[in-house]
Amino acid sequence: MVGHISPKSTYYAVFAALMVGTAITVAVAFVNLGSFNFPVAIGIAITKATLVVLFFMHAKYSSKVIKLFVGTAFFFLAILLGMTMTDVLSRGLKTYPGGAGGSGYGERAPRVPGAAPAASREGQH
Amino acid sequence: MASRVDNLYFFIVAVTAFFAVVVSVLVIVFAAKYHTKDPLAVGQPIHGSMPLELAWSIIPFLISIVIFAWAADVFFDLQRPPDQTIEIYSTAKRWMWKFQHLDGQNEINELHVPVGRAVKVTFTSEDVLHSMFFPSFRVKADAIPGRYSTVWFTATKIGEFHLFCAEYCGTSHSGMIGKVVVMEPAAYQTWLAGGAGAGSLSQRGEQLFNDLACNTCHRTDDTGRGPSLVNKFGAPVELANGTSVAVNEAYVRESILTPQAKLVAGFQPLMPTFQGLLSEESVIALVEYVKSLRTTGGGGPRTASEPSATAPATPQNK
Amino acid sequence: MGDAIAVRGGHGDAHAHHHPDLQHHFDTLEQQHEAATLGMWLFLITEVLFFGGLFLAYMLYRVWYPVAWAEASRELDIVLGAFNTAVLIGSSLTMALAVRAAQTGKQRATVVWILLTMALGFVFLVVKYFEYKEKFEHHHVPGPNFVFAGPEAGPAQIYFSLYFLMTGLHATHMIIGFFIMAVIAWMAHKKRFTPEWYTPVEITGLYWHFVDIVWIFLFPLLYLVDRAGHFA
Amino acid sequence: MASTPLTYLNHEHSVASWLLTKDHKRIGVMYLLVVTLAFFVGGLFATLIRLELATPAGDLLSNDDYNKMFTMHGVVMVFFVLIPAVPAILGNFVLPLMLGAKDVAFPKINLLSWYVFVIGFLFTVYAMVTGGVDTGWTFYTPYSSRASNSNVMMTGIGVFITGFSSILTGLNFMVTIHRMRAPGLTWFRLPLFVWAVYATSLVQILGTPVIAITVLALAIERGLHFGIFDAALGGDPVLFQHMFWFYSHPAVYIMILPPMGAISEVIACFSRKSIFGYSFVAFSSLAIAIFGFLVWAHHMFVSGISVYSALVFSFLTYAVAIPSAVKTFNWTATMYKGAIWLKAPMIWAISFLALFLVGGLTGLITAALGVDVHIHDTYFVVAHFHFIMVGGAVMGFFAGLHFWWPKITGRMYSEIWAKVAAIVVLAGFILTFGPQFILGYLGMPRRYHVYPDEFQVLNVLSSAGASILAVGYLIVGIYLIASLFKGEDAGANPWHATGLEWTTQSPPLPHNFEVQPIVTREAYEYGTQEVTVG
Repeated sequence: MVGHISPKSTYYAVFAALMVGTAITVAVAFVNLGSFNFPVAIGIAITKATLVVLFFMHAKYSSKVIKLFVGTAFFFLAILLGMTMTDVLSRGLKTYPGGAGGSGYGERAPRVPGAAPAASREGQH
Repeated sequence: MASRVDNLYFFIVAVTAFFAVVVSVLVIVFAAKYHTKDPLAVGQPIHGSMPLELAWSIIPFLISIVIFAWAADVFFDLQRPPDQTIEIYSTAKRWMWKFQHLDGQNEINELHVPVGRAVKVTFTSEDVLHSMFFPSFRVKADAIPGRYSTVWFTATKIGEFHLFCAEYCGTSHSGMIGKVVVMEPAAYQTWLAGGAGAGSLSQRGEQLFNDLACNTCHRTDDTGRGPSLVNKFGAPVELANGTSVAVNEAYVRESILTPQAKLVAGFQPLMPTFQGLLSEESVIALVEYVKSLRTTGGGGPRTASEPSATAPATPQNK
Repeated sequence: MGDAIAVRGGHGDAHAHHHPDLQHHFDTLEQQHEAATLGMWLFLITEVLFFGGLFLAYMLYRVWYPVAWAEASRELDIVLGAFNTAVLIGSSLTMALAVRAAQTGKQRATVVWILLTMALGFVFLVVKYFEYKEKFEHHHVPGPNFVFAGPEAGPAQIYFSLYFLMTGLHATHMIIGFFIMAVIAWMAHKKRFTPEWYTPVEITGLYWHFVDIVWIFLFPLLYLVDRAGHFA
Repeated sequence: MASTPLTYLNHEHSVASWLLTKDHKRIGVMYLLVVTLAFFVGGLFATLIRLELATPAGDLLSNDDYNKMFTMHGVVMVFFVLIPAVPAILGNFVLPLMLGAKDVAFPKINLLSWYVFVIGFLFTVYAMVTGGVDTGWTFYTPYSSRASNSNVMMTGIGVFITGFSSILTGLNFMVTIHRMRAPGLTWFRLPLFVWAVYATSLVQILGTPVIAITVLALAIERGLHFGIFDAALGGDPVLFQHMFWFYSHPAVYIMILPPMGAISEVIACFSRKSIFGYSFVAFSSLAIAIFGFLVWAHHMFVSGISVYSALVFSFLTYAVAIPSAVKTFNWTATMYKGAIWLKAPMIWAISFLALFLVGGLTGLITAALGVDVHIHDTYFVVAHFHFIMVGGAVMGFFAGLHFWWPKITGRMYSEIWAKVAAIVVLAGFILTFGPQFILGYLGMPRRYHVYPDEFQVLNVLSSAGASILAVGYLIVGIYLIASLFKGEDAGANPWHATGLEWTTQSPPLPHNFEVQPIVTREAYEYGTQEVTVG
């Protein structure tokens, strides 16, 4: 039943890569990349996590079922995060020209000055 | 709108009833026709049929697309108030609905509206979630603390109709009910004129504005320590952090309660917070006052009767 | 079931000479090992989604309140955070080597690597203790006594709520892992593991690596928000 | 047959032999006992609710007590009856038998699940007897975190703990199905119940941790005054709803998928032919489990989510309706040219079909955006989900229970009474929940203690139906218990069914099979040869 036995050098190499990744992520955090700081930090974290999963956790040498399940976990995590954010990020969007945004909640789109309602009020005077 | 919702509803009921009847009849017919008392009898070895599987996957899907599209169309119109509405504000609180009319009337658990005119209610909650539900007008939206929600409707019949709280809110949830009184336009005008001793909503807001000394910084010209608020509502404004934001009810509310969250460009973060010092109703009065500060369209307080003088009543049941 | 079901082997003689660690309802050690690792992976899937709920809250509020996130994050000590990251990665290495030692039948090495892993885990928790202590002293613990200067106090309190929930749950997982490893080390000491059967070491390893992965994400998310001063 | 053959029931007798058992069959029976108790408790709350609603005024209970009644009814029924009913009772009992395995993959963890479940239940019961909880089973913030002064914490802890039971059971079954199948039992020879349990386990594993963290966050917000959903700090109460429904919508599939699996077994058996479209029924279970995770915000169309998001979730909801429709059509087609043997399990299955049909189709109405604005949080929704959860899940559970009861106990129940009970339950159910659709469309909101007079007639009908329903359930309890003492010996395979569980004696041996079964044929091959053994 002996599973895959990786050489020790593999583990040391992965460890080194993880430490380098940590150093890079700290260093990059002090560089102003504008809105790219967050994606870069997450990208490095995902790379590091992938190394751990593949080599320390032997997923690379495991059965297809286990690989499938690892994928499943992150797929459903992505659904949880992604589909909730579709709501959160689109709440402020306007639903029609010049009108209320969202479903009438929170943010609203600007009313264009001089558009129909204002003009009609002018006619009052 | 109510009849559009009903039409859609009865359409879906008809479609689903059709499928329910077909399946039920088939089950009963099969059970009767192939019924046996011999426990060793064996049915015909039928394993399936690809054309049938495809048919009963694709046809229901197409039908549900039709339902989806129709329902989405109705939904968007339910979310979209017409340009000309009577604006009413409301605050939900355990366990009552407080309404503020532009002309200055306040009501609790009762809402007077004229027949045949679109009414838009903008509301928030002071405590927990509530939900403003007018079953007769087929509209509902949750009242959420810290946010403004809206519903709109056009009453087509004179009479009294239910107002319910539809989101569970504790002990007297089922007592958080009220009625909508739909009146003839003339009677409505009389009612409006009846109770406005304290002045209009924006006048009350102006009073607060002066009492709280907002006017020492927010002047009518740009000489104050804060930005002038004239003509600001409805337009985008540049913020100190370089972005811009639309000045709407939510933004005005946020700027009163947490002034430094979205600071206008060119101004110092000097304004104190009014979090916890103002009731939601006072905030609404201030919001309405800021809305009224405009030079186009005459300025001055808006009233419920104003739009009707210039715009035709909203067409019903479009 | 007539000819449908044939008799396979003697169920009885399979039991006659089986491995002492083979449970009765499995046919082979291999099947038992595969079942255990698959079970552990499934458990880790639930863990991903368990922390996932907090990541969701984190993501939403970070999008809404970038300034509060930037300001509150600067209250954390980046040196301690980075040090702990290195410690935990190191413990993952020692854990991987412990599994390898068990695979190759080196009993003493297994014990030593597990003890080393526990030691590193302990160091992590000690550092975490001092970080928490500092938060208490600065009134950065959410609740009635929370103090945070400036207009971002509200969202900053949400940040610290998430900080304590995320790191607290992570630390809880570490403490549980610490005790599991103590048992495993004792079993290894008693020479319970062989190259044929080292399943407990392997699944403990999977668990510990997962704890490491969670921290690999928590570190940049909590400590490294806007250190460059974009939202300063 | 020997006068007293060795069975899993009689090989040991002590209480400890039950409480420390690792036998999946005994654990299944122990779940049956606890769930029955919980069903009784939840039913008691339901009775009080329906009694109160017989009149418009709040004359039986105080408003706070009423609020606690519907909350505790929901909590008990959802977390302690519907979610464990079919997977933990029937799944535990028959799954290893169907696979030709000696036990589940992790028997100790299986026992642990039961204890975790009982501990969670005890916490919840403790919360109830020390004052109850009044947040609604949905625990919406900020009411649950700030306003309610009932036992929210204790109930939350109970639900949190029970969640782990559900996770461990799902995990156990999933590994069992992957690793413990008998030789020759390939994926496409599996009984459809196994497919359904597999899909359910997937939902349990992926969904339950999210409710666990949600409830935990809520408890910490309430207990330690953290702020995660707190609007006063700038938090989003709607986030709680997202997280809650990410689990709680798929949880509906935890409740309904295994009964669907049981129905597939029953309909194939009593039509005496292969299920129509085996692979479609099998994959529709997986499709429901996966698509079920994409639709949760249809509970939130008026909760303040964006209209675009609502659009997406509504569309996906229609997509998930299709696999359920496919199942229903396949069941109907299975009966075509069958040799239909109308025994009690089949009567229950047909009742399931009728009620599930209504429940599923009214789902199309609630998923329609424009209509849902009106019917959301009204009795229409209450009726809809009771048709799914009681009409579907509980009827399906009873169909399965009647099907496997002879296997579990080795005894036959009264056939006549079982049919009578099915009809009584069906009639009582329709009378209880049918009027609620109308009530809902007329605008009666849910969770109302007092209501306007005009709704009384329909409410009285509903309460009358509930009393018939209660009688129906009592009849079931009586004849099933009576069968234990007076029931005829069932024999190994009273229904002449296919499936490995019918090849061993009833009740089964302690280790299930005399010899390790090897499978050489497809599922539901009626007619190729007679399948009775012993």
